[in-house]
Amino acid sequence: MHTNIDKRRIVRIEETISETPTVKTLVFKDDLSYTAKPGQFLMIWIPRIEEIPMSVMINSKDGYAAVTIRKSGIGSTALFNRKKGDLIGLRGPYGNKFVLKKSYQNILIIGGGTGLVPLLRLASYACKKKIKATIVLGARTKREVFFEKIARKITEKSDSTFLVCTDDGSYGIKGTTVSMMSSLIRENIFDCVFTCGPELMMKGVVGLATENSIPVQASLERYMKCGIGICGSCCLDSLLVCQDGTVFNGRQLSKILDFGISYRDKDGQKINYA
Amino acid sequence: MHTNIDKRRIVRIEETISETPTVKTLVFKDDLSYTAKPGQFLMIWIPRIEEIPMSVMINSKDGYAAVTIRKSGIGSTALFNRKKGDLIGLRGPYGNKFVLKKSYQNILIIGGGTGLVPLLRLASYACKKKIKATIVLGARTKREVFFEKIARKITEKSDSTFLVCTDDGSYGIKGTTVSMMSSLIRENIFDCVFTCGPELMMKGVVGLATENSIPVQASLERYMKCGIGICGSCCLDSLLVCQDGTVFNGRQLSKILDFGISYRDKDGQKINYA
Amino acid sequence: MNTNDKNHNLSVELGKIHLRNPTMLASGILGISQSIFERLYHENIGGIVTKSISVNPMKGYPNPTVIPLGGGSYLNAVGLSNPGVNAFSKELSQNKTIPIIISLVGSSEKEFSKMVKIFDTLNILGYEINLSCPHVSKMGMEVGDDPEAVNKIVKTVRMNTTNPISVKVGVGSIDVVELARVALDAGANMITAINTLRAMSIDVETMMPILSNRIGGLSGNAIKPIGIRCVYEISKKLEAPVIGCGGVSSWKDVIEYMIAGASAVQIGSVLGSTGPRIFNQITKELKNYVEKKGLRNISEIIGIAHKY
Amino acid sequence: MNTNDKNHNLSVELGKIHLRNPTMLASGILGISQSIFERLYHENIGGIVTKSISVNPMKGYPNPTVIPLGGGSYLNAVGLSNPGVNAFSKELSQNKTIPIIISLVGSSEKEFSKMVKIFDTLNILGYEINLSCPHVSKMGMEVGDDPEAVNKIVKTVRMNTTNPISVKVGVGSIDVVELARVALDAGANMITAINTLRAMSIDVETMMPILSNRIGGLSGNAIKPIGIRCVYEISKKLEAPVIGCGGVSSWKDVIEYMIAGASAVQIGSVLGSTGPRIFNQITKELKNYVEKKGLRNISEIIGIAHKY
Ligand SMILES: Cc1cc2nc3c(=O)[nH]c(=O)nc-3n(C[C@H](O)[C@H](O)[C@H](O)COP(=O)(O)OP(=O)(O)OC[C@H]3O[C@@H](n4cnc5c(N)ncnc54)[C@H](O)[C@@H]3O)c2cc1C
Ligand SMILES: Cc1cc2nc3c(=O)[nH]c(=O)nc-3n(C[C@H](O)[C@H](O)[C@H](O)COP(=O)(O)OP(=O)(O)OC[C@H]3O[C@@H](n4cnc5c(N)ncnc54)[C@H](O)[C@@H]3O)c2cc1C
Ligand SMILES: Cc1cc2nc3c(=O)[nH]c(=O)nc-3n(C[C@H](O)[C@H](O)[C@H](O)COP(=O)(O)O)c2cc1C
Ligand SMILES: Cc1cc2nc3c(=O)[nH]c(=O)nc-3n(C[C@H](O)[C@H](O)[C@H](O)COP(=O)(O)O)c2cc1C
Ligand code: FES
Ligand code: FES
Repeated sequence: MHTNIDKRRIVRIEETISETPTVKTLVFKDDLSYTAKPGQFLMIWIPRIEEIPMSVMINSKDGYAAVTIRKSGIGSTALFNRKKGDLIGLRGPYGNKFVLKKSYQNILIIGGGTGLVPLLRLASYACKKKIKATIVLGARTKREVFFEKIARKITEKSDSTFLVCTDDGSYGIKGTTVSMMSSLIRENIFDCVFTCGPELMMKGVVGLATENSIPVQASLERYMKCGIGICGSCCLDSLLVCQDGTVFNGRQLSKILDFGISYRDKDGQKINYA
Repeated sequence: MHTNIDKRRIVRIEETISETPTVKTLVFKDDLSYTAKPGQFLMIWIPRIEEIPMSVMINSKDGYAAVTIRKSGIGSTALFNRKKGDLIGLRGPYGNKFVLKKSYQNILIIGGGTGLVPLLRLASYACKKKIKATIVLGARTKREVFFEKIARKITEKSDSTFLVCTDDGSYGIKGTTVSMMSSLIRENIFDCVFTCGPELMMKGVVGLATENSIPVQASLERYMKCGIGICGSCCLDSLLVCQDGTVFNGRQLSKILDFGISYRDKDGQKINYA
Repeated sequence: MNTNDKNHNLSVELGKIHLRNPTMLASGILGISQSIFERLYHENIGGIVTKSISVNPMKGYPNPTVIPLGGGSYLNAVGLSNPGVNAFSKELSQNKTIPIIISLVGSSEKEFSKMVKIFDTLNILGYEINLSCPHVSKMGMEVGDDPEAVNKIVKTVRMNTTNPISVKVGVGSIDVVELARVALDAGANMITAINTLRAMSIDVETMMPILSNRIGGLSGNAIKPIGIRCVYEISKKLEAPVIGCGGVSSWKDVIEYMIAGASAVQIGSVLGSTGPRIFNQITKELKNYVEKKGLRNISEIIGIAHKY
Repeated sequence: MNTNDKNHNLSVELGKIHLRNPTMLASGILGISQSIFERLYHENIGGIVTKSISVNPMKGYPNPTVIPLGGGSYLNAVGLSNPGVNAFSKELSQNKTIPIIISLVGSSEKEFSKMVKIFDTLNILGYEINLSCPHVSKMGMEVGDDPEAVNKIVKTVRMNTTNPISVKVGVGSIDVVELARVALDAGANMITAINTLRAMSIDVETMMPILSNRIGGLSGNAIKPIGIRCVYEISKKLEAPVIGCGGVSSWKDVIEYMIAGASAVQIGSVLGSTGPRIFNQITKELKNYVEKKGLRNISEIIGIAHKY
């Protein structure tokens, strides 16, 4: 077992799971990733192509972990296309984590897309700790729903629940995650809301939680080069997403002017969210 | 407490003890030296002047150690002249150690001059372990006898004995260490002989022990630069005195062609002992 | 300067530049955001050098661009990614009190003069010219290896500003003292030494170079003894403030650089293991040191090793 | 070469020199005693480079001459202490089978030709010319920084021997690839890269430089990424065997150097923590590697990183 998270490990992809036509999970053996905390991420090296941050996905086998990739640009597509037996490099896990306070009994977990990756790890921990979790998975449409099986498996032997909603109503409940949350918080008292997904979705979730005085934690994404607090590319106001985050609480988020408004491009210029 | 022996510690000289007009003991606080094993040495830095190897001398205070210097050339004279409150640097302790086997019950310790330094540490360990030690201190003449008090203190509450011999008979028994040893081994059965001092004296001691099939261990000196097995200046045939030694046993010594014959100068040329 | 200051004076002077303490942020480290600069200032930093800025925005190289090598050493080939002079002058436009030095990089005299004209309208302390980035062609080291180019660029910047100028030198293909001499002769006020050293890391399993650019710059612990040597040599031979840089990770390293001849010290890679609070911590420890040694001001130790 | 060797072939060829495996002793490490060379040979070393020898015996600098810096890095300024050509040729006079390369250092062409004439009568594999010792004036680096001097010295040695010649280059004040090119053009057969880098360490407590010579050469872990880069660049641009050196402490480092383009690898500082048995250990591990990777000979991986 490696004790230095910075040390690059070269691992073999042992299994690939196709989640949707554009989302794939790659399973590998790595002790450090296996014990990653929910919210932590790896820097994944696709040799001679890219290195990109990826949240650590849970895997049921001891000593194993995974990443779930949505194919997008050069790096993520190259990773998406890796096959069983291919080699990739890892360093990390880096970053802080979602905090499950001892007092929590009933939590709400809201995720969109691959944002569910760290949340499933969180949900699995919560269920093991006998915390009741309501997990909401939001997607635009049925084709984009994935992780349903694994989420059901996590929740099945607990009093937790798993809900799916789609914007177009093609699967699960019709509505956005924010509208789902709206109705859930009317009927339940949650100790904390946890969210990860598209930033504008998180902005809505955080806003609603704050208005209703519910503690909230969100895992954010920014462009990352180093992943360890050196290069500054992930800066979000005065915070570094890689080192101070990726998980921020409602109090921190309320002070971050850029949250849901703008991010920095590869050259460090600020770009507004559409 | 420093755990890395290579790390240079700067220590203050807390006490100086004049042993003879040309031999002085400097006491300082250093945990690593305090726990040095008998036979180990320090590299002592006299800032901007020299760095020289010195055996670790015992000191009665917890956490303290000392070095005992015979003034000779530039480095040792500068060290000799250091006063209470002055700073010196240390690294080490380095080297292997005298081995006290569990089976040993009766040992002979033969030292000359500052060669007694590692032997006193050994004697002190032996007495604590209830091994009977006969300590012989050899000197040319009365003025050169030192460490008597400390040796008596080590042996006083045990059945060990301390003997002094001088070549000219001006103090203690008249005779050389080798002639003393000769008569001692006739009357006693020693499990092992330990020696440190001038190389020609050790050559005699080792020779006599070997002839009489008594196990023997000798701590040797050679010119040292690095003290850690890099520079090669301390080489003695194929052995490195700093890393493989300074303590060698009779079997090793019998194969070392240079033992008692020649040493290497600062430039690496072989010089024969006078 | 109040030498009776009970808090022990850590302030240092770099020619016309006054810093409240000798700790500075090295260029390229967290250096593109005014909010981060403010956070660092709250962490008691003495001065801040921004990321090297070019006329046009630069995306830099694909990742991997930064590799932790272990043991506190790092390899990077970021490719000078930066938002460019316009976006960056906007970023700093609200700056009032943060002691900022802008690092400049470019490939022609014209580029430098253009940037200086724009940045000179801001509240800044001065400039650092990066002539020593070891892994971007036609910028950085290739310029830094050509004394004539160095002379021209420094002269151009000098003609366009009255702000203090530091030139950052590295260990490359010309002698570091010579390079510093050329820079000072051309009008620089001080020298920053050193930048990263050209280096490389190859993965044994895949047999492939790790950095996308293959070759990058070595920083952190590994290069400290080289940085100390350069500061010692430059400060011994030339008359100008020297800013030490390379492998500083504790107050002891700051002191070692100052004893070697540095008037201030830049800190970079170590933030990868400590975060920004390292500045607060080191400043506190420097205060203890000054107190213990009974110094009136920390600058009393600058270059003291030259005596021995 | 028997490629069907069940023991997996670790042998490498450096031009005319055949080594049973790519591990070599770096110059200056334990390198003045035939008995030690024999011990190292029993530890399965591939080849041995002696300490740099000069015409006259040299005492070198006073101690401290070697400083362990921690983290596997070292600083030294031994001052090229050596017994001189006469004593050393006597030392090696009985050598029959130990694969020895003699390192030469000098300040004039005459000195080199004198030494080569004497050493050529011994059983040796060849010479390494040390043009890169960073801390002895008028020998080593100051010569190495002057391409004209390098050209003359190498030509002189070439004229006086038919034995293979390697030139050891360092990172100093001229580009390492250029220096290597000059050496090869003048008749060298191969290049050793790299020597130590000029560096310094100052004690914070006493404020004094530690080495008696103040400035010395950095070796060990710290310099490995720089050595890898130099080997990569030299082997990519020039057609000659390159011997890698700098910071090797495990079989992985040997492989990394070979992938970068080295045909053999010298090992030095690490002996300070492992002793001579490191050669036996690394050789065993290299065998495992060759087996695991299914190579017929380890030399198949030389320079493979150039493909990427
Ligand atoms: C902490 C963290 C965790 C993440 N977890 C996951 C995950 O589990 N699954 C998943 O599919 N994606 C995840 N991402 C996003 C993922 O890193 C990017 O989608 C990926 O880097 C895109 O690479 P590319 O070369 O394909 O993109 P490009 O074509 O280069 O760019 C496409 C988009 O991806 C973003 N991007 C590119 N490179 C990076 C980078 N180095 N860091 C951050 N964003 C980048 C760009 O900002 C751009 O918006 C995570 C990002 C972060 C910061
Ligand atoms: C393992 C070891 C333990 C020692 N322990 C003691 C001790 O406890 N007390 C004591 O007084 N002496 C001890 N010595 C000897 C001591 O190191 C030398 O007397 C001292 O280094 C002389 O330094 P100098 O500058 O005064 O000598 P110089 O004037 O330079 O030379 C005088 C003599 O000292 C020897 N010498 C010089 N430098 C060194 C060096 N770096 N390493 C070894 N020998 C050197 C020379 O070979 C020469 O014969 C020990 C030596 C070794 C190797
Ligand atoms: C990720 C990274 C980016 C850097 N970018 C720049 C840069 O843009 N301009 C510059 O002059 N130096 C740059 N450097 C070099 C640093 O400013 C500094 O000289 C070097 O890292 C040595 O200091 P350190 O050991 O404290 O990191 C960069 C260093 C790192 C690690
Ligand atoms: C104590 C010491 C002495 C050295 N003496 C020489 C020398 O005489 N000639 C030489 O070419 N290199 C000399 N070197 C440099 C080494 O041969 C080698 O190039 C350098 O140490 C880097 O390798 P390493 O990191 O494995 O030690 C010496 C290095 C050390 C540490
Ligand atoms: S990714 Fe480099 S500081 Fe966060
Ligand atoms: S003193 Fe350097 S090898 Fe022993």
